[in-house]
Amino acid sequence: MEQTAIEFKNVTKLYGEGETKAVDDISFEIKEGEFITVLGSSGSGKTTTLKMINRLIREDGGHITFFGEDISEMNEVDLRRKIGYVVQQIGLFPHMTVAQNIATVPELLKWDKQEIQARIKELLELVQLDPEVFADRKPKQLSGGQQQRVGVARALAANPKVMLLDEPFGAVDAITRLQLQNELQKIHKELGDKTFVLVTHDINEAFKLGTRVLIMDKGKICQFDTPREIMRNPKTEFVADLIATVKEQEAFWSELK
Amino acid sequence: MEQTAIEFKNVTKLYGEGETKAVDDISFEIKEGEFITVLGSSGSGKTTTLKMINRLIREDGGHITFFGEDISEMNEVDLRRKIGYVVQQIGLFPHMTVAQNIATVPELLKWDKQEIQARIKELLELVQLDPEVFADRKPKQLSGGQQQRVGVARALAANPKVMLLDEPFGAVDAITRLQLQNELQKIHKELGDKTFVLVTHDINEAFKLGTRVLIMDKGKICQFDTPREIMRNPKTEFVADLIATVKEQEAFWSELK
Amino acid sequence: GGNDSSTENTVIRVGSKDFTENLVISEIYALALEDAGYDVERIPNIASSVVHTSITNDEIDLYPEYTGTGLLVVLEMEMETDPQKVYDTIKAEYDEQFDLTWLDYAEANDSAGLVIKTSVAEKYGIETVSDLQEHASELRFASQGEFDQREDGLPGLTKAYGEFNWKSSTVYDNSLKYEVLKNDEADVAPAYTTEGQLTDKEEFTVLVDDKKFWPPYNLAPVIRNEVLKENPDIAEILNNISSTLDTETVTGLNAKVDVDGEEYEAVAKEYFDSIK
Amino acid sequence: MLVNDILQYFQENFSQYLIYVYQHLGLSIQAIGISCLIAIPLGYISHKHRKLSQMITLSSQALRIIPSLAVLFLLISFIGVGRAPALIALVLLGIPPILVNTTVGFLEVPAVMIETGKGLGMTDWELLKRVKIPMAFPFVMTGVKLALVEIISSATLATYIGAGGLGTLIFTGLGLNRMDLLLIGGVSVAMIAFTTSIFLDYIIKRSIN
Amino acid sequence: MIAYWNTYHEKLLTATMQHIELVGMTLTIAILIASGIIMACMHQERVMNGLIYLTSLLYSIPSLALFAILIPLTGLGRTTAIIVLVIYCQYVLLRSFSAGIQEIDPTIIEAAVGMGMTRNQMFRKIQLPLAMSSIIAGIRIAATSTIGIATIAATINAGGLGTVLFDGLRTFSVVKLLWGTVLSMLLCLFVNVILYLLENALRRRFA
Ligand SMILES: Nc1ncnc2c1ncn2[C@@H]1O[C@H](COP(=O)(O)OP(=O)(O)OP(=O)(O)O)[C@@H](O)[C@H]1O
Ligand SMILES: Nc1ncnc2c1ncn2[C@@H]1O[C@H](COP(=O)(O)OP(=O)(O)OP(=O)(O)O)[C@@H](O)[C@H]1O
Ligand SMILES: [Mg+2]
Ligand SMILES: [Mg+2]
Repeated sequence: MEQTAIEFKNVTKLYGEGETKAVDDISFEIKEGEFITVLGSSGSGKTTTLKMINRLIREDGGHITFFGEDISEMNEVDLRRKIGYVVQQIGLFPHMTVAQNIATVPELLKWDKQEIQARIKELLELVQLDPEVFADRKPKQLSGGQQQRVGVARALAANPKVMLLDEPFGAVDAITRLQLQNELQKIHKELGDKTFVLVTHDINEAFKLGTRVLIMDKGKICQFDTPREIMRNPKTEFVADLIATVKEQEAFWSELK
Repeated sequence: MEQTAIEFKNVTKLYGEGETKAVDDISFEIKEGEFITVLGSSGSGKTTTLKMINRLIREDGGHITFFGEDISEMNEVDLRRKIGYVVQQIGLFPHMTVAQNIATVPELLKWDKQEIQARIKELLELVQLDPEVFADRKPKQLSGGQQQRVGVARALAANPKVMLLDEPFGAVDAITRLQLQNELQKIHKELGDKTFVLVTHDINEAFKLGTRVLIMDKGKICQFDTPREIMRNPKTEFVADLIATVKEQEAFWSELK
Repeated sequence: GGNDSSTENTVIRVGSKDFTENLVISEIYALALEDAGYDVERIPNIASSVVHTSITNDEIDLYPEYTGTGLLVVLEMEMETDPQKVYDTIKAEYDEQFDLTWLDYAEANDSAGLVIKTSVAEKYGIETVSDLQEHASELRFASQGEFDQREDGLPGLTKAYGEFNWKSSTVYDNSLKYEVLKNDEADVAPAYTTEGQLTDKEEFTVLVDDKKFWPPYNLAPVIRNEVLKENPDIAEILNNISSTLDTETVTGLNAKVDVDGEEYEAVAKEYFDSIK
Repeated sequence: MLVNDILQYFQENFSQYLIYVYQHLGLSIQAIGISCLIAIPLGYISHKHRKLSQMITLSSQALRIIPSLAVLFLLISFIGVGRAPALIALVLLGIPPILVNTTVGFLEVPAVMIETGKGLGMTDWELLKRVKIPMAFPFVMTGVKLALVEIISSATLATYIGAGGLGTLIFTGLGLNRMDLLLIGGVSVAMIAFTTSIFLDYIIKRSIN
Repeated sequence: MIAYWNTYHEKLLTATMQHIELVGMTLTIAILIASGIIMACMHQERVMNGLIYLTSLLYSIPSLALFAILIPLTGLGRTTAIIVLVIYCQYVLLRSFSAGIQEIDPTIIEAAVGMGMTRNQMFRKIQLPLAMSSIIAGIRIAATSTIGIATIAATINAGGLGTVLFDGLRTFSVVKLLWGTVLSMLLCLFVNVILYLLENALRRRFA
């Protein structure tokens, strides 16, 4: 049976003196192996939600569980090592080579040297970068798309059960982006049991990648369902508006045919 | 009859010691009043092509004409004052107010004070910003979308015949972007005889806005035609791939219905 | 204060070297000239090494100099120990070579010498420079950079007394040497025999120059001939001052500044008022 | 003439010259070492506490408007003469630039980098060792360079208060109006400052690439 | 300390005036030279950066050493002092002037060129106003360090507050040392206040 990977129960996050509710009493459940996309406009609370999963941000109310265990009772370093994390600005360490970046977590875990080397090679191949060419480059010698691939490889290095991705393709051009989306989808399928949670404000991306899409607005969840279900039954006005723009775009393309 | 606004004849641009051909022997013609979009992935030579039109970059081979006149024989300051220019990072002058930014070129041209005031008001209304509210603000007091609108207004100030726009919506979020695209299209239609050349790597944007789309890859022109024609007869493999991803996306959406 | 109504509106530029005694004496000269109705411009604190160049370049008109310095440093002539002979020699040479006049010299003799901590002197029984040379390897020397290089410093001393193999030798600014000795960071230092601190005999002892190495350093004004010709009464004014200055007096003046911490201008004024 | 004087000086006093160089370098290196030991940890601590870092910036700015000559001289009145006060004065002059740059260096480590490090499961110590220190290093070194330049410079003045070094040659040269000594002293100190500067620039450049 | 002031304020004021003259002349000359260099090399970034590196090396040379090297050429006194101080200022001024200009977002420059501004117009309307605060900051630093280094110029007979400090050392007088220190600090603060007012005035004019 499918296991619950992540669960939010009435989670709230306040900022300032409690004036801003970045995340407002949300509850949802993510199963192992799902590819969840979180969609919403700027400031809707997507990043806050994501970072509460690996405890980069602490919730102010409610409970979050990770494979059944309450994360507030786990050692946070251990928790994070079980979670891969990729951010928009990529966050590759500029003073390390590609190989050293990827090796970061395995080294923290004190893997054997040869094992680490093998893993680096395997991962670079997975993200379609030739290890011979790229292993010893510094991040700034890579294009945006290549950096993003290394970021994904690094996050995958220690075989985490869950991958968190915060607008991972925000910094690359639209055409490369389409390519990276396809690759990521392929990786998710190949790896089978990994749970992906990806934040984006691109509707196409959210609906294309997500097995389920979590739509947020002003700190609340508008709808959390499969793309098909959302298209058919938008639950709030906000979701309906979103769907409308997509339809407009679609109409435009079919007109061109 | 339609006049030729811009023509490239076998234009080449080299970088470094000639190793990089940023633009490789391209020729094309743009008529007055067209809305041309230039589409291509990062590094394909779009910006280089655009900047050669207002001589921010000099060609290394070939000829460029502006309304029949070879631009290498024109005074470059005069040429630029006939061309509006908007860049992705917007480039508003941070030490000037919105009104002063818009007034820049009219002042260089020594327009009469009252004329300038009237023009500022007219333009702010055109880009849907209330002059009362925005004229005296500094750029940093505006949101990204508002800044972008001011950038367009500033470029239009002296009634240029041609507008060059380099990824004008690169810095704003996806939802605001749709809005700005619609506004820009409206402005182009209202102004009638102005020629727009807009660089983008977003396929949706390129096909939605362009009366014709110029697709570039590795410094060469892959295809230059109406969106409809490109969709029907992609000329190169690169274009075919692009169209395929669009079709895939479209198929995906209609499948959801 | 200036004397603007004076018919003779010549301004006399009085220079001085950059240490206490020279500052005090030159200030006394200046006060005396002002008292006689001259306008005076003071140009104090000229590095010792360039003061002679200043006067030959017409940047100052007069300053207090030492006969020994004129002989050894400026004229680079042979050593001579008789004060009058030294004076006669340099007076003639200066007049001929530089168009400068040495006015009468004072009895005050600010000779170079070596100072030792009294306690150390007693411990080793050192009274003369010869004694010192024998014990040099047990003693720490607080030098000033110049002393190690000057002909009337260590090099000359070595020729006269033999090698000084100091236990250690460190360079300090001249003004710090008594502090250094007091703080027991050194035992011996070069000294000028009129320095104010030397009045404290319990602390410091000046060694006897038993081989008569150092020439006399009598204090006297050096003045440009041109200025003297135009204002011949200056000679008398300054000679009157010099006649009052003996070694003890000058040492006392120095002590007021360097030991009691008074300002040199104040000390000069007080002294001038007392002899006027 | 001057060339002959200089050659002659070297022939007669070469070992003395080497002692001056040794003293100058020794004093400077010792001072920079102590400055680093004090300022780098302090800089690290102060980057974590806003108040402290403001105070430090403010007081080091205040210190900057005191001429280093005055610092050196004033110190004798309180701790006397010799090598120790010279060392203290030089350390005092060396601390502010290192402190300020270390603080800035750690503050400038981009938040994304820290967040990423944490997100990857680094402990505080691992984060410091693998991310913060390497990324702050060029800044710290820039501070060290500024401090060293200041120290080498002021070590020349420290001769006044009995610290030895190449300043001795310059003072003696000034006192005796001896151009050869002035040039030997001046050029030697200049060369030392020059090479140190170039060497540290090289280290900083290398750590960036 | 007060008593000392009451008796000798004239002497202290003379030293201060000399110091102001020294610093004032230095800054005036240095700013003129730096502006000239910037105008001439503004568009050759390579040359500019090379010059800045060169001056940074000169800046690392202790002032006393530079004095020593220059004395055989230009002698003791104010001329030498001013030459050395001007050399030091060049690094600070060039670096801040050029940083001010080079740090301007290149898209802003591009936008200005794209709008058809001539070099001259761009300099006046865009580069100068945007670089202003950096330029003033540079002048402030240059002034502060010149006031400090100028005290050392007393060793070569250039006068100024250094004479008070050396006098204090010579006579072992804390009062004099303190007065020398305090006066140079006051001078620093005074210059800073003036530059602050200047900056505000300029900012109001340009913005
Ligand atoms: N550290 C913070 N302090 C105060 N307010 C914050 C902080 N971080 C986020 N916020 C606020 O919380 C709300 C949610 O922010 P969050 O970063 O989660 O949005 P987001 O959906 O990720 O937006 P974006 O698409 O711009 O990244 C916003 O209103 C934001 O201004
Ligand atoms: N100043 C330059 N010096 C050297 N190479 C350059 C320079 N400017 C551009 N290039 C190179 O020329 C090629 C084309 O660049 P261009 O900026 O025209 O691409 P683009 O299509 O606008 O890309 P993007 O979408 O990233 O803006 C690229 O390979 C780029 O690296
Ligand atoms: Mg976010
Ligand atoms: Mg581009």
